[in-house]
Amino acid sequence: MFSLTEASALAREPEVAAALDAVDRYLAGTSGPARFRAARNSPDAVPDREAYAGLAEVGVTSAIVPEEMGGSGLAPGAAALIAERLGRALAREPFIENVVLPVGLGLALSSRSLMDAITKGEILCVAWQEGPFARPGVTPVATRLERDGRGLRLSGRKRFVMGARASSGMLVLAEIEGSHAIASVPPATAGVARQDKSLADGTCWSDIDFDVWLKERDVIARGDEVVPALSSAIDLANIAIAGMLYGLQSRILELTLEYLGTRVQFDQPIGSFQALQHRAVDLYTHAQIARFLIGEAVDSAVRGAPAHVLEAYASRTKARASDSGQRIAKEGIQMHGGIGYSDEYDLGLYVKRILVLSAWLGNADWHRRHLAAIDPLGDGGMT
Amino acid sequence: MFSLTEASALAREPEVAAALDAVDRYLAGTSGPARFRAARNSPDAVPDREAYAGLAEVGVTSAIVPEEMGGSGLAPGAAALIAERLGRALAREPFIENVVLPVGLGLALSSRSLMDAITKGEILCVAWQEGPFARPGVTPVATRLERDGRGLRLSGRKRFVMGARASSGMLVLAEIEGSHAIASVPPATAGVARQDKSLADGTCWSDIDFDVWLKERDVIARGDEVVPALSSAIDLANIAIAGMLYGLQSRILELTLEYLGTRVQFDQPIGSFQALQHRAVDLYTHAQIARFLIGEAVDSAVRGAPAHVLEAYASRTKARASDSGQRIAKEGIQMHGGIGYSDEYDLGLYVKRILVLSAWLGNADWHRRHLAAIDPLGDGGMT
Amino acid sequence: MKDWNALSDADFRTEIRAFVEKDFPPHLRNHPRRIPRWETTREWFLTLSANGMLAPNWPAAYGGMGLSASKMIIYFEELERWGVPRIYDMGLYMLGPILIRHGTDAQKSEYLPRILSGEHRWAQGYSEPDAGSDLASLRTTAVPDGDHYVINGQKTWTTFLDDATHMFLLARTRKDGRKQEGLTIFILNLDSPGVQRRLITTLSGHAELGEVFLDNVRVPAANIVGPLHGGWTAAKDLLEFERINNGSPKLPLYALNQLNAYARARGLFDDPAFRDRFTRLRLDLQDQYCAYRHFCNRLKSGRTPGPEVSMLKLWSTETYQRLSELFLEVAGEEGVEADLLDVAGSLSALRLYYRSRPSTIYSGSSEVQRNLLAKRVLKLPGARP
Amino acid sequence: MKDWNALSDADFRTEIRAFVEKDFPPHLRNHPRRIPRWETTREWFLTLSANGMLAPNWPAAYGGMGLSASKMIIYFEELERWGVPRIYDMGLYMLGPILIRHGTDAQKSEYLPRILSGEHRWAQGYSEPDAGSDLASLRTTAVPDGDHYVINGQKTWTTFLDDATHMFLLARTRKDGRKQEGLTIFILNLDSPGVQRRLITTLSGHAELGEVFLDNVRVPAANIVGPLHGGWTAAKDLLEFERINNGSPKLPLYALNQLNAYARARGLFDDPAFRDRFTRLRLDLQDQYCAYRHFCNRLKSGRTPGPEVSMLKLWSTETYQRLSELFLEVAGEEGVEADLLDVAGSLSALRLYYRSRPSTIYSGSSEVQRNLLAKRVLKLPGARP
Repeated sequence: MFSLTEASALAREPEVAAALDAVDRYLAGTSGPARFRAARNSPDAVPDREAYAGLAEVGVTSAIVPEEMGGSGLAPGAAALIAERLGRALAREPFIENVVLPVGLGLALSSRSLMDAITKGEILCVAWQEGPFARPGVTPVATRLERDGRGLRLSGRKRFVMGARASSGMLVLAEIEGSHAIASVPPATAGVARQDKSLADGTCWSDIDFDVWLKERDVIARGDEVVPALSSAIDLANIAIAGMLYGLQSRILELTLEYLGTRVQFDQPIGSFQALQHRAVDLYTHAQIARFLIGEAVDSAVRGAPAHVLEAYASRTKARASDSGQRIAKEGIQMHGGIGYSDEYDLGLYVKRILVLSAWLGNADWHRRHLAAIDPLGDGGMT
Repeated sequence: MFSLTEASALAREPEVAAALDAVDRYLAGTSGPARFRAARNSPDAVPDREAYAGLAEVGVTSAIVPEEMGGSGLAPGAAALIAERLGRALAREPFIENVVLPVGLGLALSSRSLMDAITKGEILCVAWQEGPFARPGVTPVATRLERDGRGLRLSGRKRFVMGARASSGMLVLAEIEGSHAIASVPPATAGVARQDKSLADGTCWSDIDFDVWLKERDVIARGDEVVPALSSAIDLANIAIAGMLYGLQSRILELTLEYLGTRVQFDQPIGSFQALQHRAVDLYTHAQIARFLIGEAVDSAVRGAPAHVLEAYASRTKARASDSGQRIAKEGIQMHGGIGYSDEYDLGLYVKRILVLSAWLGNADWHRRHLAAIDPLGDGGMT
Repeated sequence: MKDWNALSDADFRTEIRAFVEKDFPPHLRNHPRRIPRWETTREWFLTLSANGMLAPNWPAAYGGMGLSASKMIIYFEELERWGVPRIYDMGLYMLGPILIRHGTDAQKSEYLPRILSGEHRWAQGYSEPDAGSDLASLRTTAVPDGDHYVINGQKTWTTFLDDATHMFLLARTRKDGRKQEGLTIFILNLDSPGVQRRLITTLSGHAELGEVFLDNVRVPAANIVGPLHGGWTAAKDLLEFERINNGSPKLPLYALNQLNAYARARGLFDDPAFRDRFTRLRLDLQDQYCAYRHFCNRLKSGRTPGPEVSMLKLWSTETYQRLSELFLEVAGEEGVEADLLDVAGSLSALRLYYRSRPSTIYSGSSEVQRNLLAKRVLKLPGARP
Repeated sequence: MKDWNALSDADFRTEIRAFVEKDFPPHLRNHPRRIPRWETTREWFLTLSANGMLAPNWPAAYGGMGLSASKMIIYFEELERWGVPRIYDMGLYMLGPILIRHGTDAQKSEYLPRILSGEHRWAQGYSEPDAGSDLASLRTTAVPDGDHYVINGQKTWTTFLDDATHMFLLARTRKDGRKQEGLTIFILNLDSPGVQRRLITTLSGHAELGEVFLDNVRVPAANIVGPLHGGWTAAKDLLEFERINNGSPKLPLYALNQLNAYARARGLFDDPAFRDRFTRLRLDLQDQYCAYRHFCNRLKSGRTPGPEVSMLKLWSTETYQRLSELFLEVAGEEGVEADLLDVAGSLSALRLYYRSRPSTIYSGSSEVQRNLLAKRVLKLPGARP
């Protein structure tokens, strides 16, 4: 009733189905909520690295890497299907930040070296944002790459860098001579100062100050292709976030329906009260609208799909899944009553994860405004 | 449970209570819905004039005219209490347009001659608006009064003039030599072209083209006092409209609660279904918020109250009563099912009246924006 | 018969658009009535029929277009974009599919061609004065008498009654057992002796609904559709078809087009607050397409829409109403003038407000849809009905 | 005792404002905890007490301020505007009024002064694991034994439990008859043998609620408040007091002030779409004042708030939550960082989101309030509870 599988043709392709089964088997061997709870607010990168290693072992890190670059060659949309599974299981695996974003960038740049790094086990993250509500090509880039006698100097401050703590390499967007470049920076380099910020769900992102000297070969891309490539990686990440948000909210909905069926008040299961029934139906309806939309976005996210199509799907799925997720989160707490507000019960972990993922890479409001800007009347999608 | 009386101290003052009793007695002798239905879309002014005469007989036309000007001298806020009664009874009496607006203007201008005209039985209306979403002093006035050898020429087009059809005199806002004036124009004057526009509820307002020659004594006010006086008349009218909207919606709510208690489906009165109960409670809650707010506005609308206080109350009451009215109208139809959508049943008459009164003199959206402009943070009302 | 599905979606759209632009009578655009009378749309109905474009949902074998889900959406879109009014489509979208599924061969050959020719125009006889949302409580009876049944009772809130020639109705053929058992679907010729009609005027001022009084009306037993006493199941099938039809994006798309035209004419898109509200609603509509395609594909693959389809009707009709409410709000004074067409040539906010009201009441009110989903999909305990 | 009501409203406001600005410890402003621990707010509590400004709602005869409705609102406003955190106020707003109304003289002289001195800090023992919304189903029993009662059972979701010294609790003293009959209110010293506490951590990460296990706890019969077996009525009185307290504009005003500070710092008022959303919510709050004043005046005139007061709690808490949701939306990435204070020095969107969640659950969930209004005010048929 709640899985994306029925809503996506891609999910039923044998290779994809096999990959998803592998993810499920892996997740069955872990305990999502308990692990998630244990690692909350840990200042330590070890749990992140172990979780990443888990993904790598089961082939998830190279799932959407093209076969000719050493990966499984699944369509990029499969990332959202994997993310759904991770979301439902409340897995803390850093999939979007350390897999989808860097692989998405590699895909868009057709960068063999980037893919090689990933398939060989490097943990990468992407540092591109300098303030809230940003988008490459829309918000200006203040981080600069400048050449002088000593070499290339990278300076500036990136914010909200998810997955930096565990990473062994950072891909940094910078302005260079009126154009843009992506520089690869090892985190341990002198002149990199990372400040981790604890988030609602107990994960973290980082603000990072750069004042480092790089070599020419550290610049992995430059020129007009950089901004579109990065944008397309972010679009893919947002579709994957939507998948994860969907997995999280479908689990909250299940927990809530279970609770409605078992919790007795006034001598009846509370799920027999019509007012709660109708509200549960509205949550279900919102979830279904998100589900079929995400399914369509997944099926559209094939290699070579036009950038503007993915851009619209990214904003639509992110806006929709954030909205329905927050609605389900809020009502899930309310229908559970006191227990829903307690930290002992797992519900809150899902809720907080939804809050963080909704806000990261543009929240619903931002994406709706973005859609109004790129496709003012919605003609693109409708007629 | 639903009357404004408990929410307003003014309503309990003996003179006001007596006046309201007189209104109730008068209304008990008429049949609001049937009369309203019969006169719908009549192109004829006779029913309007008869209804106005009814108001005059029972003293309503001079209720808020000061005693020293020949009226009953009730506080202006009493207009909203009278309007509530008229609304509940679905009376078609042209109270706001032919009484509150012109009397309000007379009060603000301290104009003895205007009051005399009204107490002597003249039916006046106010023509000030030239386009949608207008406000004197905010939207420019295109109607002009110009002097030349032959006298004063009034030219321009007024729109949405409620109550023009039955009136024996029109008070027209015009620009004159960089300032403003109110001119009194008899409708039958050559050069006045009236086009009546049928409205949702079967009443009408008019677009009026003026190209007429006036005498100096037809200018009843001019200078800096005109715009504030007119604004204050409109503010008073909006508080009265809020009262009428409240009367209409409280009646819809009553009809709906009665229906919930009697209509049987699935072998039970539909009012026993919890989902409908909770929605009915929400309607009740919205009505109560409107009720206590309007009660406070009524009690604040005393002679000499500061203009900015009335301006804020006018926008707050109009926005609130329109919103709750439209909510109750919509849900009233839905909870009645098919019968609520039929024209035979009276519910729709109330609904349509709410639509028209909500839109007239600025709808909820407009008034909220106006509030944001005149009191951006709401500090005025709260701290 | 033309194989429409052989065209690419883009070519199909071009073809439908060209056809509508060329052959649709311009005076019918954005018609003020929710459903114009038969004489008004007859010519257009017959034009569609003559071109084999009347029944997008019927298999080609019965004279339909047999469209795929995506093409069916394009078909509706092109009609809505042009402001094409509703035709007498009850036979097309309701009786047709049920006859194709449950009808006898004789019934199929008798009725299907006459739906396409416009000779028979259908109305639906479900609701009764005391059985609106609670359909199982209906009281109209059909008692056997030789090879006929004698029908007594009253039907109400019947759309298309003004110019209908036939009605398919649900009547009680057995009184014992569960309320839902013992109901049968009959085909009724409305010219039969004992049938009386009364039209009902609605908020919009049009007599667009009606009541039918049935006084010892004799109907041949051959007019039973599906199994005797087994009408409830077929009726529910019918309701699911109806819900997928009501759940199509047609209605909110129509509203969006009207609001869009008005907003452009009035420069409302310059206002960021309006833009935000508009964008939210257009996404509600746009995202509904995905769910609608899912249910259409399900149907094409031979399955019934399933009780889940109620979510589509809820979403569609409530989005439709929200669009009409936003329209009324932004139109201000212009929104409540009773003229039929506004300056932009589109339908006025007021008409749209009226027109959208019954959509959450007819063919199973929103309350009934929510009850159904709670019980049959979410399996919540003790849920009604 | 000062006669506060003799001051004009404006003078009263000036006086309260000056007092708060001068005497409120600045480090407590916009405190990250919904309810800071006793040791944190003790000094401020005692400052209020020493100045006779602790109990705005108590009559002057008992050491309260005896404020009129309008002055009570000003009092709350001035505290909220300054970001003053919640103190240990359960004795002030809940037990105090009920003792003043139902208590014996001995109870009044024993407990009221010790509430004002901070010696006794009160918690409320209503909810139980199987009786949250369904209070009448509670299972904690009190059995007479000489001049004592022996109490067994469990209470949960208890606010203020961390530093409470006393609890007033509802227990079953008779098992036959209607569920609502046979309940009695007891005063319990939490140091009594057989009492165990366990704190519950909430979404906000604070252990702000608790459970109490009662194992053969002996309580003197003199600790019964109101009539034996007659606790339900007094408890309902108490709930009405609680609802008028929860229905005060305090909570949404607090949220509005936080959002306002953030929006100013971020220039959000330049965005018409934000301005529209903000204005809508601030009017929801502003208009609530009128209803609140009405219920306060009713109370002052000697009547109970009546079941209608549930509407105030619904409106207040739901407005509070909507404000927190708008805040979270406009704060974007900044909204989900777990730091306690944002750059504008106000409380973060996240904290406000957490803090506003339980308001629609505690002291009668929104669902229970709606049931109550449906039954007791709208008199709808067969309504629960």
